[in-house]
Amino acid sequence: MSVFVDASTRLVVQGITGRDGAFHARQMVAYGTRVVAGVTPGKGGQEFDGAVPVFDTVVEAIAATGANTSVIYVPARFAADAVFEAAEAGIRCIVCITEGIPVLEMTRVYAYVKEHGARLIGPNCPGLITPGAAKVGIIPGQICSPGPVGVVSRSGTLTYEVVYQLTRAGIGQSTCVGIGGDPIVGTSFIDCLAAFQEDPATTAVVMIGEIGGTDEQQAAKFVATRMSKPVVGFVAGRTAPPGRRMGHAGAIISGSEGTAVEKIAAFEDAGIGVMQRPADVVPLLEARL
Amino acid sequence: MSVFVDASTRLVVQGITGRDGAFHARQMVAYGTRVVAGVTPGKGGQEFDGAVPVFDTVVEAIAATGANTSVIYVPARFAADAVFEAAEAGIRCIVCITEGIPVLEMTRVYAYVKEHGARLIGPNCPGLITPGAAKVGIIPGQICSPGPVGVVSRSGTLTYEVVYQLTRAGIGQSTCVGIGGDPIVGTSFIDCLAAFQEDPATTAVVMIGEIGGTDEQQAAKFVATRMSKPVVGFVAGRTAPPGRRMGHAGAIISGSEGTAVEKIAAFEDAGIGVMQRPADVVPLLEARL
Amino acid sequence: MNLHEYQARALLSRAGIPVPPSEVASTPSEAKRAAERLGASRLVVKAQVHAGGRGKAGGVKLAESPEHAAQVAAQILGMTINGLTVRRVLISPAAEIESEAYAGVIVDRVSRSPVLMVSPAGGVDIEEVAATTPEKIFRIRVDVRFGLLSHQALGLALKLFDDVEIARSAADILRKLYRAFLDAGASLAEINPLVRTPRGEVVALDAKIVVDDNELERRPEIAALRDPAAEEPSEVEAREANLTYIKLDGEVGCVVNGAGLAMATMDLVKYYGGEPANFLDIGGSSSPEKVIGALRIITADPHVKAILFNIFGGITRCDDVANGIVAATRQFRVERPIVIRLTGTNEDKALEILSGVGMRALTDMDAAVRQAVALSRAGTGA
Amino acid sequence: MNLHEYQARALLSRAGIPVPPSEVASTPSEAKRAAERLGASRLVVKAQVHAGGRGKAGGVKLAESPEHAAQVAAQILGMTINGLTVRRVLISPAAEIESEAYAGVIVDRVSRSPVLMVSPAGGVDIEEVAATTPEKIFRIRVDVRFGLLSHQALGLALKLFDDVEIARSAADILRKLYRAFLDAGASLAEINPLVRTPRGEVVALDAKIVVDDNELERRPEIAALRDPAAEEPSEVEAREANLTYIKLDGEVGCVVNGAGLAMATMDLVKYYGGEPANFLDIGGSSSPEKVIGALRIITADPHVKAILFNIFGGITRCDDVANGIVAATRQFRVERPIVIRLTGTNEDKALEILSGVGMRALTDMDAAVRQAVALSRAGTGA
Repeated sequence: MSVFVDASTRLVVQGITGRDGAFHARQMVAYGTRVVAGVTPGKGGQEFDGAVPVFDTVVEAIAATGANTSVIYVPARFAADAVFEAAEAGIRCIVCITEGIPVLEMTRVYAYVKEHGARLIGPNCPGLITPGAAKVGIIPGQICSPGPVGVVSRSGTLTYEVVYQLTRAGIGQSTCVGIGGDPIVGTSFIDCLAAFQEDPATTAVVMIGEIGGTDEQQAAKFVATRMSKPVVGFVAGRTAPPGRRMGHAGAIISGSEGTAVEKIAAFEDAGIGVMQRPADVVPLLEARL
Repeated sequence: MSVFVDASTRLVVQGITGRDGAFHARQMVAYGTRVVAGVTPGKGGQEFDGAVPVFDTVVEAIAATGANTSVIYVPARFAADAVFEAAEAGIRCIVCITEGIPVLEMTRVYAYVKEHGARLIGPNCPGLITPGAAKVGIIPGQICSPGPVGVVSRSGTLTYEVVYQLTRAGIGQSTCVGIGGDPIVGTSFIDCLAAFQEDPATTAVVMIGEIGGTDEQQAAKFVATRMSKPVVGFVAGRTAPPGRRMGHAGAIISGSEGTAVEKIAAFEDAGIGVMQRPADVVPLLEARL
Repeated sequence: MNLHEYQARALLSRAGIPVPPSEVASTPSEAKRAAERLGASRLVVKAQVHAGGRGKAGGVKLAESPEHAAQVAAQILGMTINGLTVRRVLISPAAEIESEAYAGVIVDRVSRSPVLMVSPAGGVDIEEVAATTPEKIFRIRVDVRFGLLSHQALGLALKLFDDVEIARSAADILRKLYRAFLDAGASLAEINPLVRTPRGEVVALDAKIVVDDNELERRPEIAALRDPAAEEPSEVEAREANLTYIKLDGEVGCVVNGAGLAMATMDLVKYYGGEPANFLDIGGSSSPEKVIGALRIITADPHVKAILFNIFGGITRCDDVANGIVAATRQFRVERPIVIRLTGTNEDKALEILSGVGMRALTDMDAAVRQAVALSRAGTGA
Repeated sequence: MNLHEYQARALLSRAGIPVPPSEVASTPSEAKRAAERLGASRLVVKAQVHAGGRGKAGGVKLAESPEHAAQVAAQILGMTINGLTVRRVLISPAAEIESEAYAGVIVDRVSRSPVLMVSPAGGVDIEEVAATTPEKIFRIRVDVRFGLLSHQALGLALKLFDDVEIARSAADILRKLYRAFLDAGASLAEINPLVRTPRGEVVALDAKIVVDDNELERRPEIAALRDPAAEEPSEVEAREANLTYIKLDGEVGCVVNGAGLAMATMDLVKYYGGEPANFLDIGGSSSPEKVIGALRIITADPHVKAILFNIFGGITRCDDVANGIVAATRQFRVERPIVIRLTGTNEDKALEILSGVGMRALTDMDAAVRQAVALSRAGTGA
């Protein structure tokens, strides 16, 4: 078991003929993900790597291949439209890797996706992986291993760091979800925590937050009131100055809101095991598993 | 019984302090409609005619009076917003008398009203009346009488003409609904026909259409397939030239679409008794009641 | 309100749609100078009137030189198409055409949404395409809450052009067409034909925009495009008097309150063997002034043999109408028999006012129409 | 991207919001001439820097004459506020103020919508109002599918002003503020104070707009408002090299791939008793050029005592980073110890490249950070 993606995932890659799309499509195929289709307007009828049919539109891809999940690698100025298209076509889980979508554009995208009953993960995220079953996005497969720990994070390489620590310590993962570093993302910490709480294969959760916004604070409340599984957490950006965008568009302390201090306090109040440094994940989890 | 408005109607008049609003508010009160509130921004706290409290907003009016229905008499450039406000505030039945709302504005208004689960009647309509119970709009109460015939019409005075013929012949009405003469209206013929079909107090229906659009044609199909009650119908505009807006914004033959001939043919196909002239309503109905 | 082709082209061009250069001329010599400025070896000269079928009516001609342009402009200017006199021509270089498509946006009454339609069968009447080869028309409903989405525009454009680069150009035009449609407050905006040139460009060769009259108040720059010279003078006069009036060719002048009743009255005139001379709605809250204005316009129509009032008093007060009739007959000579039907609000007062000047009124619509028809056939009886 | 007050005022003014006249000056004599042109007896001279608390820092002064304006401009120009040098002042007539309100639009992350906020307690820091008297803040979530509706704007405006006519003026400003917010691609647009004058006018006395950096590509006219002179030069250089770099005051220069890992690395420096000199993300698909650029910027910071690489290879290839480090050390003298942590994609190749030039690398993040901190404290060790 796992959350959001698994062996039943039938993936369409939007932007499969682009540089990033092609590279990661191959990585996903190599990992064993069922990449059933690609979409690039104007390239319909071609085959990617002689194996994956390419379509002009997501509607056509779904009709021909039964795709139920999409991953988006198109440039920022086309990415919002790619999400619109996937949602309109009926994709249930849309993973948007692309960074740089304007946040006002995302307000419309989010409303649209919600109306269509789809799940959006990202944008500006590394995607997600259910080790041994399906990798959708760019998380390196070799650092993951199957197991009982759910991982959810706003970050990319920091997630890899934590997952790497887990795998080296022999602690496998049920699903690792990168929810993205933008101010508006389709799937929040709470959405993932709720899914992990429901998932029988997950017995504990690692949550990796950062400065900016209040998603971690709300997640902490959710953990305190709605979760029975143990959670350990990290917050990046204790040393970040206020008012500066720390790489991620969403990683910014606005006025006095969104500091690491307040997030860590919320974690502690909620009984979440707080990692002082990434390496703490192993002892904290081992104490709880 | 009746459709859409009855003795349980608690009415708020939007634009009650305007010339038209004030005039018709008095008429409605005189008819016995429960006019519980008025709304005019900036006039909150006043009383209309010493009897009806006036509020700045519809939200306040509902909170204080339990209004469930609204009627709008504000000028065209404020009317769409008045509908938005009523729908957002939770009014269930919104009757917009105002003429002159741009049709593109109405596309947004319609979407909004629908999302909020409200019913919009109009715009550019005379409103509706359940004789003896409630009058919402501008239909002259004295020409109506209670009885078993439902009347639905795109017109104002033409409806009065038909209702007048009925009343003179001793045939009363359950509810008379003027759905409005604009290309986009909140409530269609079909919506009203369905309501009359369900209404135990209605035993027959008079439908008064006109040139423009295909609402009558669709209504005819509905009558043929979904209605057991007899329907008689009229279509105004047999002599209207194509391409001209005949007073009502919606009364226009576009290309070859929307002619009286095709509508009458649809009525005949559906077994609707076709009135050649308004006065035919009485014999046609009498043959069916 | 219909815009002229040249006005619609200007709006599309301002929206960023590629539209070939063109000029407007109202005399042959202007046409010649325009042709010289355009500097093309082949030109098209097109009548600017609010009428379809200009080509078949001889209102569109080719010219091979500026002098020739002046000649054909002289033929077209002053021509009457669908009863409308041509006062301006549009002159444009003749385009090289590889294929002709159609693109249009309308407001769809059923879905209560704008609908974007395209067809690879352009350059002909789209209604004809819809009737004969409906499979060649592709349409999408636009959700106004989100607007026309890029992939939707591209999806339609790919129905027109296989080449994805050309389809992208067309999709861009579709998005701009939709934008122009919204910005103009239009109920229809179309490009027909949308042409692909041999060089792979996509351009709008002809444009039609119909503006929703209800938008004009908040769009003065669009309202300013109205060309009263292109309309029936009596209709211009009526609009200025706040009356809704449409001139027809019959003999029974109709003055009615309410659009539906006005149509029903015209229909009943026809039913009883007469011909209505007009549609005229004096509106809901009528004043005596409106009645006077209505009578002035109707009496100015020499075809009118009898005048029929059909007033159902609701908000309209019958006494107001009666006062208007009396005042009008004092101000000018009507010289045509008037049949008056009045019922409803203040009916009694109205009858009193009318009988005070020796006029009678009926209360039954059928009786009044029958009488007016009979009078119109009898010529100038009384 | 932060806009200067004068830029934000211009955008609001273009959106139709009443903004008092003002001019920008970068010398005292320009300030004098500007004051003369404005022709007011009392003027406000305001520092134009991207910093809050300008008033408290002495960056806002009153002047009673053009000469006086020149004097206070001379005091303000060149002043340093929050580490930023004042290069321009804004000069505006001192407004007559009857009451001060606040109006702002932000993007709310929780509701994923723009939120419009107003408060009758304007002219002070809105965060302070929120903290001390939250009941004085009124807000509505704007449904982007329908936009800010008129009754919503009026409803908020009535929280600011009892008089309905004044509230209507304010509602109009709120609608235009929302429009300007959208048009600028802003993540924040605020008017503070929104002033009511004794004559009952409502005007925007100060304006702040923060633009979403992701909007700049499609809004060149907004991107052109960027003022590199108002930014840290090393950050400007980094942006031009496509690096995300933020200068801090510590001694450990950090080069990391990924924003989250970069922050975690800085935090770990601090955890082990050091101080990070910067945030620096070389991004996902790093090239050797980016590494060279990063090293160039960090070595230019005289406070840096040790340089720490923390690379977790995913898309980033460790060998690319190693090649970049080697190439950089050949191009210029780094003169600071470098601690390298590399793991993931092509880690083995990277170690080979580095050992080829006598450099070592670690695979453990904690070990690397501890070592870098120790080196930064030892001064220029090796």
